[in-house]
Amino acid sequence: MSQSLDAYLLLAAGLFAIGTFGFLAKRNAIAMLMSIELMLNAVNLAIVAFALFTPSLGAQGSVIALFVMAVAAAEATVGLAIVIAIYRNRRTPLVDEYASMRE
Amino acid sequence: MSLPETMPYTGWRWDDLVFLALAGVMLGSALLVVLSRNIIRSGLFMVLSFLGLAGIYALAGSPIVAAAQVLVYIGAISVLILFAVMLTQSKAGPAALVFQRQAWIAAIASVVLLGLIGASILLTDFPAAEALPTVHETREVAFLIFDANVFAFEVVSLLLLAAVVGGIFIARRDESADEEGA
Amino acid sequence: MSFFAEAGGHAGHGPELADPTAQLLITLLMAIPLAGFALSVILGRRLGSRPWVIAVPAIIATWLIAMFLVWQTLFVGAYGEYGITFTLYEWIPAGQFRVDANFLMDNLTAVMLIVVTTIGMLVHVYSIGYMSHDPSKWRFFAYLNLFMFSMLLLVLAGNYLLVFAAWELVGLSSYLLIGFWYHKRSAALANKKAFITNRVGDVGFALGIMALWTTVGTLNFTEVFTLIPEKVAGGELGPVLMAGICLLLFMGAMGKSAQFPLHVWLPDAMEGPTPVSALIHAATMVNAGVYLVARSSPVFAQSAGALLLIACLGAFTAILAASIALTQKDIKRVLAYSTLSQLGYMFLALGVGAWIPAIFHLVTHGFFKGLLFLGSGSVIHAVHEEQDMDRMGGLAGKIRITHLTMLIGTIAIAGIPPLAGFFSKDEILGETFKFGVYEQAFYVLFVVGMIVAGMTAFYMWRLMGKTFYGKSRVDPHVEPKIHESPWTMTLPLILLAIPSIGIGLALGWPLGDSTIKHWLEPVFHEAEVTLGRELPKVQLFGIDGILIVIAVSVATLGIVIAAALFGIGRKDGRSETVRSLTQRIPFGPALYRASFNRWYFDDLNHLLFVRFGGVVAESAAIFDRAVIDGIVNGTAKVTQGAGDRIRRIQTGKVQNYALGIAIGLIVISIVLLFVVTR
Amino acid sequence: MLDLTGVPVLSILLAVPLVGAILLAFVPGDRPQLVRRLALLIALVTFGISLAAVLAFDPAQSGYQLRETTSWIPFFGIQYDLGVDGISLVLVVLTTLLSWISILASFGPIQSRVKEYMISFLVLEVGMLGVFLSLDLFLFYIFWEIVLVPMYLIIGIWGGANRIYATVKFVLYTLVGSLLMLVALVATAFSYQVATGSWDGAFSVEKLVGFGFDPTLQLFAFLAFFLAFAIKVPMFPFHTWLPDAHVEAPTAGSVILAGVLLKLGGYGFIRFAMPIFPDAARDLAGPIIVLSLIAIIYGAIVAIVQPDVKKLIAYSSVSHMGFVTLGLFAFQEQAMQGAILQMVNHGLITGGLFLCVGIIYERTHDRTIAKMGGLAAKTPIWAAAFGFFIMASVGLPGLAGFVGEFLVFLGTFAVDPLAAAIASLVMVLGAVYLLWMFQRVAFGEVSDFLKGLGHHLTDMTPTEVLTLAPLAALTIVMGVYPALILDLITGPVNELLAALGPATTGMLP
Repeated sequence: MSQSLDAYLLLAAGLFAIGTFGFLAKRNAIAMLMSIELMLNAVNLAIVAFALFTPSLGAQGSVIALFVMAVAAAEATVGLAIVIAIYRNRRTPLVDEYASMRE
Repeated sequence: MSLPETMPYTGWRWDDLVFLALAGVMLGSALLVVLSRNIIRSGLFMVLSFLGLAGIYALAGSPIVAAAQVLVYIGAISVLILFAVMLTQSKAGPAALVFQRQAWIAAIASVVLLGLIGASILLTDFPAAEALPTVHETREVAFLIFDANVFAFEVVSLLLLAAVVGGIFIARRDESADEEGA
Repeated sequence: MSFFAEAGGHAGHGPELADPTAQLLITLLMAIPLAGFALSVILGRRLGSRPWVIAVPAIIATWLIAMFLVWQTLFVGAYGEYGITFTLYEWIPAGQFRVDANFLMDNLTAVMLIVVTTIGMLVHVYSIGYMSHDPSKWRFFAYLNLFMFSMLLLVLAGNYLLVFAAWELVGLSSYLLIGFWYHKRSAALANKKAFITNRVGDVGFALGIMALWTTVGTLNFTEVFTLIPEKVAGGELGPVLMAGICLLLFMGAMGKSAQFPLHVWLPDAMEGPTPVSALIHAATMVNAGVYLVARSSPVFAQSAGALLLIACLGAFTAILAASIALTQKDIKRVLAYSTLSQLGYMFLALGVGAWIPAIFHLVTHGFFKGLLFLGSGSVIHAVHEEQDMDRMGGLAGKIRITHLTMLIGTIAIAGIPPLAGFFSKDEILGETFKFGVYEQAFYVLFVVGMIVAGMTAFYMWRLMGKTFYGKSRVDPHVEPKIHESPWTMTLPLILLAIPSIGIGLALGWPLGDSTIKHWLEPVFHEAEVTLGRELPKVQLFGIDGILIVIAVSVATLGIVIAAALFGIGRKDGRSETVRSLTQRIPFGPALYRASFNRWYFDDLNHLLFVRFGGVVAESAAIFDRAVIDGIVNGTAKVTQGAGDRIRRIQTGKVQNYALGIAIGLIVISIVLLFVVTR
Repeated sequence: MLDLTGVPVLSILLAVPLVGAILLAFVPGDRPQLVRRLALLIALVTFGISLAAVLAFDPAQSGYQLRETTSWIPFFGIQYDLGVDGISLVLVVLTTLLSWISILASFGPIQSRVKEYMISFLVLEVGMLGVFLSLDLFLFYIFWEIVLVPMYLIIGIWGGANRIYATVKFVLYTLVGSLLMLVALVATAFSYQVATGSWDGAFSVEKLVGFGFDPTLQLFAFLAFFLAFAIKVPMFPFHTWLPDAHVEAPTAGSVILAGVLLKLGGYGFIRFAMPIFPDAARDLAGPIIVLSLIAIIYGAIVAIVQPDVKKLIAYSSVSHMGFVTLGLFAFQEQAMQGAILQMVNHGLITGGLFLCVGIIYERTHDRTIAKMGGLAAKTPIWAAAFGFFIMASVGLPGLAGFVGEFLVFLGTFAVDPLAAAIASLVMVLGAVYLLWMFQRVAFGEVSDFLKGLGHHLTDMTPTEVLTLAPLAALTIVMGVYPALILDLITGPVNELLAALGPATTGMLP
């Protein structure tokens, strides 16, 4: 099982689906960010898995995964900064009250 | 030092067992992340989920990625998120307000999505060899990062720098506004 | 240069290439006034109280050069029978359409130069005195120089497009000068009217030029004049097309020379300072149309029909303007309508093919009309800017020089021998009559011409009588201050009086073999041959003598009647008699009112173009806003309305959108997985 | 002749304002004077480079020069392909000239967000230059859209009271056209690929010209291109965005809008729509000429009664740009030369007019004709300058407007005298609306409104004179010696006519 690509991919799919649900369902902006992290991890897992079962790729998969992590870190930084900035203005972390982009 | 290749009685390989265990931990805690009504608890479960994933990486033969996972996700991002939680959680919202009204649609959509991805995974005949994953040498990864992909690496470092600066800029207290307030 | 090759090809007929000295002189002739204009504008106010220090010497220099060139051309014959030509540079090189800045100096140009530069120079000198009190007179002198430049360019230009350019520049100069006192609303309206009316004519002129180019492929005078007859002879150019080209060109002439129905601008142009009126009416602008038709004589000669129309229009303008001049009260307006009338004569002459008399009349008219206008300016100056003749009278003794010179001008324009007007007018009428052999309608035109001659004498003496003779009706406050103008104003009057007396005799004698005929014969020879209207030998004791006697009697009669009615010497006019006479004639009062109101042309124009045109423009603007823009905005509204309803879906919540994306993704994936791949 | 072999002049031409804009972003915004001067310097350098390009250009040679070609998106054969011929060179110089003049003219009027304004302007310059320089349809399209953004900002931020309405209208109008153009552009490239089996050159102007597309494709693609360009020109009945945009735009925005942006449409016809789809262009020439004639006359008539000076000039632009389309679709040498000349001249003259209006608006904060009067007495230099450009706009010979206009008339006359006769009516109408406006603004008694301004109503400052002087000088030069431009465009025009095939006589139905 640990030698089957499908297993890894299914695992990634599960993680991704959970992340999707979280992103769509949670009201708290930070919870949404967490969900995004979950989804990113799912993708990362998929990348690593593909790399493992494609010998010609060698260590490339790991490298890509590392890059994704770096970018994710950047994303988290900015995302959280935005949440904090909005929170400071609106005094709430709940996204459905951030509706001034409506008009 | 010499454990049998397979588990007694079941004939399962140890690896598989570990894999299953880790996967279970990871998925379970991930579910708890999204289902938990307490945001702090969500954060902690997320750490657990990341830990499980790191284990899977290690198991799959990518120790570097596993290490990075621990360092970056658990060490940096999770902490960051927890800090953010603490900064914004002055008044804990009522429990009823954790989920959107569309949560049940989202749940269905997620399940369908899972089904779809799963189906496509199972239906696809991947050409990759079903060989045992090989452990990649750290050395090889280093060469790839600092030699072949050094430009991308530099770009990423710039990106991180920009993110840090940007983060500070965005989250910075508007001093003039503060003075007005004071 | 194809131009010269062509010119050389018709050896003996085309002009020669100018030598360097002549080139330089011709260039200078235009460059000096232009430079004068530029300098005056640049220095502007810094010229102080004597802003004419640039403009007037510049014009005097121009005059000297012009006189030298005239002498070379007409008296020495240094430039041959057909004149000289040269190209300054290539103006518009647009593929097959090439127009050079080239110039033609032949006998016709020389004659024009005499009029333009001499009168122009005298007007400049006169303006020193006349404008001495105006605060922004530097502007005036600058404009005058520009005017001179434009006019010189016009008469020297060697192709139609350059004439057109000068044509428009003349229009600009007149615009600037008529509106010189721009703070006066009437002046601002008049200069606009002048420019726009001229533009109407220019449209025709421009189209005529285009038609010429499309038919002969060139615009150079010399080439056009050889190619057009060739094409007509070769049958490539039908009579209709030919008449079309002629009439289009003539439209331009109508505008500049103020022929009916484009005559409305000229009387209004009186709003400018009087020297401007003199310049426009006598020396420059209005002569341009006559010059153009005369210059294009080989073209016009190809279309007898167009010429007949020109003659009729000329005669009609002559009598129309004369009838208006009979009743005007404003001294300058009388002169303005008199100009119109005299221009009508010139076109009558051109139309019957009497090219030389037309130009002759242009010359003589230039001098005596310049004299009359400057004289009227002197009168107006004397009575403190009063222009109404009902508030003048009895000025003869107070401003003697002005009176005397104006008397000369009046007799000259009336056509009493041996003053200038007689010779030219008589030639026009004579040739009209004699060409009746070829075209019956000319007899009618001759009769009209005679009537106009009588009317001219009448209204001119009316002007003299009302202004100079009888009792004074001048404002008592002004009365003691009446004074003769300074020498800068009277000198030009005297200098203009001399040619008004003598130029007719000098150029027009002996009849039938005159100097001007010798000068202009080469220019018009071709046109005369084409028209084939041969002038019988002058019979002083035959038909010509009779015509002269008739003409002189008619003129004398006009003067006598006018003198009886409006006074002579100390004898006062009999205004009661005039009134009762008017009452007794059938429709008298109505006719009087119509004449006084200029046959209501201005009102008609106002109604047609200002009122009706305004309504059209206004409705177009409303149409633009309401319909065209309305459709656009309507589309926008509909879209917006639809968007407004659809917008309900847009909650503004990111997660709603994200869910939408997710569902969309799922649907697409399902379709791809289970529908497309199957 | 300047030898610039090996120097990527055109890329430098694009890079200077772009880099300049980026540099400006780093200049502190609280030093507006520095920002202004830097922007002016950048624009002047760009102008200098464009002059160098002129010197390096050899009018005797045919085809495109100063070529720079680099593969960009090789899969679709899209290239970074720059080059100029006489037509684009002239327009490039016009662009760089008007850009620095506009920037200089903005020194006074623009007081808020100077930095952002100047950056917008420089980016706008990049876009406009790119349109004129691109020889690749895709690249052209990108620059075409780039132009939109800064202009949107310039009108929307620094405009008048009703600026949002105007700028949205401007953008929507233009976008409608350009999106259709994008579709047509892609369709053309596809059909090229289908026909040749290769993407190579599917976006290259040179390859597409004379390719001979299928008539149906030609028709629809041409219509799409036509819409985009006709809106930009703007042709009747797509012109209503122009008066609004002009009225609301700041002075310099109006100058660039009238001076260069409208020319993008005309240029598009010349470079793309007509030569690539010659058959469709020929087939549709009749209706387009009719539309042009309507625009010429209608624009002039509507202009007569406009109460706002800027609106009046905007409608006069509709009328004058009608000559451009008329000249282009007459399919005749002189007419086409005249049309190109008219584009340049209109840029100079209308630029001058808008500058003049802006100068007086600076002082009065009003443009209503009815409130003016007697300005000739109050501000003589201004009145002289305004009168000068009005006369040029009326088409006075010796000034720039005349030659182009006359050549268009002439060429049209050779093809269809009736069309020329109708068009030439504008000689009168143009005089009517411009002179009437000038009379009401400059002549007569000084109006009470102006008297109320007292000594705020000063004559032009040296800086303002400096903005107008080059335009005035060029207006005279182009009128007296049009060969400067005519020599450059004669070759390209003949090539274009050769690509288009012979004219069909009697365009009018």
